Amino acid sequence: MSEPIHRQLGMTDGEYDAVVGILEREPRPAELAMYSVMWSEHCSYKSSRAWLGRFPTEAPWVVVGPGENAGVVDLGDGWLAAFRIESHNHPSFVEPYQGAATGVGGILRDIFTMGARPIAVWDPIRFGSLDDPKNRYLFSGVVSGIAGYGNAVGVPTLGGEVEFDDVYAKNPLVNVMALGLLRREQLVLSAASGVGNIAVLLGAATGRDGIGGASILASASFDEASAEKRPSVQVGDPFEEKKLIEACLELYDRGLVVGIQDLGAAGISCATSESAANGGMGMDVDLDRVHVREADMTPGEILMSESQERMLAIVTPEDLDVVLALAAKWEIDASAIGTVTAGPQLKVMHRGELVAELPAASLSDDAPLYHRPVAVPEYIETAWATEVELDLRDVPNVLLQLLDDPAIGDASWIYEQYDHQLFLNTVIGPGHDGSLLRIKGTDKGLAVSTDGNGRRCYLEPRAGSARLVYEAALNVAVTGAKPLAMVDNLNFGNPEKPGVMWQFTESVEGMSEACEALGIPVVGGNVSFYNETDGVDIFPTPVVGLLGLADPMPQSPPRLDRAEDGMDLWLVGDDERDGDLAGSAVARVLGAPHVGRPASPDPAAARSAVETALALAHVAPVLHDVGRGGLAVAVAEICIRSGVGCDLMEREASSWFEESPHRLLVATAKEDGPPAASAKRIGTFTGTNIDFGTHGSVSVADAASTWRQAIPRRLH
Amino acid sequence: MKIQVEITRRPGLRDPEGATAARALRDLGFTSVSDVHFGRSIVVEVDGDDRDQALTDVEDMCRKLLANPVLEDFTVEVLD
Amino acid sequence: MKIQVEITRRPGLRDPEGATAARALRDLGFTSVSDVHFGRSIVVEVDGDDRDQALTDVEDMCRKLLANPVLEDFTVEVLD
Amino acid sequence: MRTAVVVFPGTNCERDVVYALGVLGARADLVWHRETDLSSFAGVILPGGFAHGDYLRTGAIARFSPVMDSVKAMADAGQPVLGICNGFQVLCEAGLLPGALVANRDLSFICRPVHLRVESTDSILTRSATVGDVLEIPLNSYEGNFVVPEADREALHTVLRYSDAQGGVDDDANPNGSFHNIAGVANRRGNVAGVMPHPERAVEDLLGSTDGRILLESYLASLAPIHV
Ligand SMILES: Nc1ncnc2c1ncn2[C@@H]1O[C@H](COP(=O)(O)OP(=O)(O)O)[C@@H](O)[C@H]1O
Ligand SMILES: [Mg+2]
Repeated sequence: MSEPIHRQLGMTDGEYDAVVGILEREPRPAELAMYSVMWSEHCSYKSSRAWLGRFPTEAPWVVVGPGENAGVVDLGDGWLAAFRIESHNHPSFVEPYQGAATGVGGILRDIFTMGARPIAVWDPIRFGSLDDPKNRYLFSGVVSGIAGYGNAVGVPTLGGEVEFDDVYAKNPLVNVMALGLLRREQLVLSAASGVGNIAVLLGAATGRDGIGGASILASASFDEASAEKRPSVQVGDPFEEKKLIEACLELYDRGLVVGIQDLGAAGISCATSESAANGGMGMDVDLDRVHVREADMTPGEILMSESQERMLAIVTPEDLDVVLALAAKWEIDASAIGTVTAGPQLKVMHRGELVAELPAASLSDDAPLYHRPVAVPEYIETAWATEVELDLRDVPNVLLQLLDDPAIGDASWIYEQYDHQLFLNTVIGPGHDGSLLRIKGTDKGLAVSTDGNGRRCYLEPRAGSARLVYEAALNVAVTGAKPLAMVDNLNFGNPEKPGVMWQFTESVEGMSEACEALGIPVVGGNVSFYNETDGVDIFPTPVVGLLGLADPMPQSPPRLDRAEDGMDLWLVGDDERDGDLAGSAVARVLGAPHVGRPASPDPAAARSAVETALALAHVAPVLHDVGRGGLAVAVAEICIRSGVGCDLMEREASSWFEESPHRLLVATAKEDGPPAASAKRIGTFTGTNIDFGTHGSVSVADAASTWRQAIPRRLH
Repeated sequence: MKIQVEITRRPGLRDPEGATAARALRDLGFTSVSDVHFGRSIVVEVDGDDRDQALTDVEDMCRKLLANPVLEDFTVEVLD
Repeated sequence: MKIQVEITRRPGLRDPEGATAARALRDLGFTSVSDVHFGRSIVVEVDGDDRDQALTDVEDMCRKLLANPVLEDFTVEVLD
Repeated sequence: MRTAVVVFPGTNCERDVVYALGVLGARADLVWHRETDLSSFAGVILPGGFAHGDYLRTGAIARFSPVMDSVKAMADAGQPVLGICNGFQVLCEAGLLPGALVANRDLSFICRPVHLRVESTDSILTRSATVGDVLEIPLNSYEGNFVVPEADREALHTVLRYSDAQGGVDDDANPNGSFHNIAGVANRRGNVAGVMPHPERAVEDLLGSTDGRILLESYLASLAPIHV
C-alpha cells in the first residue's frame, strides 16, 4: 500500500512526469530527491512566483535586485548595503532555540555571500498568547536562540517586533532580517564561471542534519504527526559561522573567489546546481571528497544534507592551495569537491558510480509554476459589513490595559538579551521607532524598521499591507533617514486555498502600490506558505524590512527620552478619519469581535508625513510616529521614557485609540512654536501625570510600571 | 535522596562543543583523542524515601523541564 | 575506548543553573525538590586499548582543560 | 608605544577596542592568537567576544593559545595586561587573575548600561580615576557572574563594583550575582586587570556615554613602565 516515492517526497504526479520529461527517463533516487526539494514551495516559489513580479524593483541606487542571496543598494562614496529577510517558522516550532538560532545563521550567510560584513540583525517574531505555558516556552526559547547565536557569532541584534495572538500558537512566526556593509569593489555574486575552476566546500562537516528538511518543514502543513520529524532538527554552531565569516571576508579581500554560494535548503545539490546554472555552466561533483561527519552516509544524504555553516566557493585551480591554506589559518575545514564544466549538466559521482546527471538549470528554471485559484474568502463580507463597537470612555484605564499588552509593553526583556552595541555603530538601538547606525568615517547613517500587523491584514490585506510600508517609512524617517529600499517576508497560510491566495495577491498589490507611492524599490524577500495548523491558517502576515539612508545623519537624532518639562507636544497629520478602529490594538486588547474594514491609507499624506519627519529629525528633540495603540500609547511612550507628565488638550475619547496612519508626535521647546505648518498643539509636558482632562489622568509612574511589567509578569 | 540524571545528545545530532573540545585536546598533544561528546549530569535532591516514587518524579521532571526531548536522551538512577 | 568524565561544581560555590532549575521544578509542582546541582558529563573517545594509560591521559586532560580547578571537581571511569 | 589586541577564533570586540583606543589617540594592532612574539608591544588587551565559541568553559581553550606565553611574560614583567569581558574570563582561566566567571544569576544574557563604582586606583584600569567615582558603562555578557573560592578572597584586589547611579553598592545594583558586586579585579601589583563591562563601548557621546574613557586612559597612561 506504500505510496510512490515521489509522493512521499511531497511531489505531485504531474511534477514527477515533468522530471521524466526533462531527463527522458525515470530519475535515479538521488535525482528525485534533488528535484523534490528544489521544486518544493520553499525553494521554487511555485505558488507565488507568478505574483512577485508585481513589486517595483528598480531605482538608480539598486545594485542587485531580487534573485541573488541578498539585495544590494548604493549608499554613495563607494559604500554598498546588502540586506535580506528570511523566515524560520516551522523549525522554530519544532525546536525554538535551534530553529531561531539556525535562522540567524542562515540569514547571515546570505549577507556575507555577497561580499558584505554582516553588521546587524532584526527579529520580527510572533507567538500565541503568553497565558499558555507552551507559548511561553516557544517565545523564550526563540529569544534565547537568537541571542545565543547572534551574540556568539558577533553580529548585534538592533531591534525587531513582537506580537502575540493565538492564531500563531501552533505556528509561531520567526523572521530575521540582516544587514551588511561592503565597499563596491568587494561585491561578489554566486555565478560559477570558467571551465576548470574548482568548487570548494568550506565550513562544517556534512552530517545527517535536516535531510529533506526544506520540503518537509517548509512546504507541508503541520499536524500531530510532525513530532515524528523531530530528528531532522539542525543544530547551529555560531563559532563555526564566525570563523567562516572571517575566512570568506579575507578570501574576498584577497580576490580569491570567482563566485560563492551559501548552502541552505537542499545543501550541496542546491548550491552546486545554482552556482553552475547562474553562470550558464555545468559542474562535476565528487561526493567522496566531501568532508562528512558520519562515515556511512548515502549519496542522497550527502547531497541533501542541510548541515549549517557551509559555503561553496568557486576558485581558480592556481589559487586552490592558497584558499586551502587560508581556510586552515581560520581553523575551518575545506575540500575541493567539484569542477566547473561547459555544461549544461550537473554530474554527481559517489564511490565511482554516477548518482545524478541532470541539466543544472532544470532544478530552478524548469520548476513548476502554479496560477492557483484566487477567491475572496467568506469571512470578508461579514467582517466588512460590521462596525467595531467599543466603549472607550475610561481613557486612563484603557490606556493602562494597552500598556499591559505584551506587544505594546516594554520589549527590553527581549532586547537586553541581545548584544545591540557591537561594532560601535548603534546610534539608536532597540526601544525606539527605527534603529539608526552610523557608517564610520562618513556623515551617513543607516536606519531600519521591521513592521507587520497580521490582524489588520486579515481584515484588509491590501490596505493593511500598504500601511506596513508607510509605517516602516515613517519609522526610518523619524531618525532622519530617507526610505531607500525594502525587503519583505510574506507569511501566509495554505496557498491551495483560494482565500489564502486572495489574501496573498491583495497583500502584494497593497505593498507594491505603497512602494510606488514612496519610490521604494523591493530588492528581496521571502515567501513562507503553509503556515496552518490542523486546517486553520494564520493571519496573512506580511512583514516588511525597510532600509533608509540618512545623509547627513542628524547630529543629535530625536529620541523618545528627550521630552522635558515645559516643552509643547504637537501632532502632525490628518486627525479626522473614520474606520481606524478596525484591526486596531485597542479592539484586540478589549476583546472586541475581529471585524470591520480598516480604512485605506493615503499615499499623498504618507509622502508628506515622511517629508515632514525628515526635516524635523534634524531639529526636534522628540519625534515619534503614532502606531499600535494610537495617540494615547504614543504619548505615554514619550512620557514614560522621558520621565515627565503631559497636560493634554480635550478630544473625543475614541480618538485617543484610533490608529489613523501617517501621524507624528513632535516635542519642541515652547519658544520654537509649531514645528510644521500643519502641526496642531495637543499638549504640554509638565508634572507627573498623563492628564486627559475630563477623561481623567494616570500617573507616569503607574503607566511606566505597567508598561515595564507587561512581558516579565507573564513569564515569571 | 539524591537522584542522578544523565543527559546525552541524541545520536546523529551535531555536537559543536564536543568537536571543538576534541580539536583543542589534540592541539594540546593528546593526539589519541578521536572524538568527544558533551552531556549534562544533574543531581536532584528530593525529600522523602520512596525510591520508586522519586525515580518516577525525576523522570517526569526530565520530560517536562530538565531535558529537551527533541535533542536529548536521559537516564536516571538513585545515588546512594 | 570511551572514558566517561563527570565534572561537578565544588561545594560552596554558587550554581545558578541548579538554583534556577530547583525553583522552576517547585513551580511546576515538584514540591519535594530540595536542591539541584548541575554538572557536566563528557565522554572522551581515545584510540588504543591500554585502560590505565587512557585513564591517566584523561585525568591529565581534565586537569589541563576539561575541568576548572578553581570551580570544579572531576572523576573519570572507563565505559564498557 | 603600541598595544597588542589579541584575536582568538571567536573574538569579536577586537576592532571596537582598536577603534576606541584610536579615538583616544592611541595606536593598537590586531594580533592573531598563534603569534608568539609580543616584544614590540608596550601592553596587551584581550578583548571581548566568544573565544572558541565559549565552548567547554568560557576562556578555557583560549588560555592554551600560543600567544598566552607572551601575555604571561608581559604580566610578569609588569607591563599592562587588560582583559575585557571574555578577555577577563581568559585571564582568570590562565591563572593571571583570581576567581572565575560563571552564568549570570538569572541565566540570561544581559546587554545594558550599568553603573560601576571605582574601589581602588592601584591598577592599570583605574589609576586615572578617583575612588568613589561612578561610571556608566555597557555590560554585555552571559557569564559575568564572578565567583571566587574562599581561599582567594582575602587577597582579592577589587577595582570596580556594580553600584547604583549614586554609588550605592547593594544586591539591587548587582546585575548578575557577582560575588561582592565585583565587576573588575586586578592582581596585587595592579598591572593585570580584568573588567566585565565594556569601556570601549563608552567613549563617544554619539553612542550614549563617555565614561569608559577614564578606564582606557588609565590603561594608556600605564603603558610607560609602571612603578609600584
Ligand atoms: N523581537 C524584538 N527584538 C528586538 N527588539 C524588539 C523586539 N520587539 C520589539 N522590539 C523593540 O521595541 C521597540 C518597540 O517596538 P514596536 O512597538 O514594534 O515599534 P513600532 O511600533 O515603532 O514599530 C522597537 O524599538 C523594537 O525594535
Ligand atoms: Mg514606531
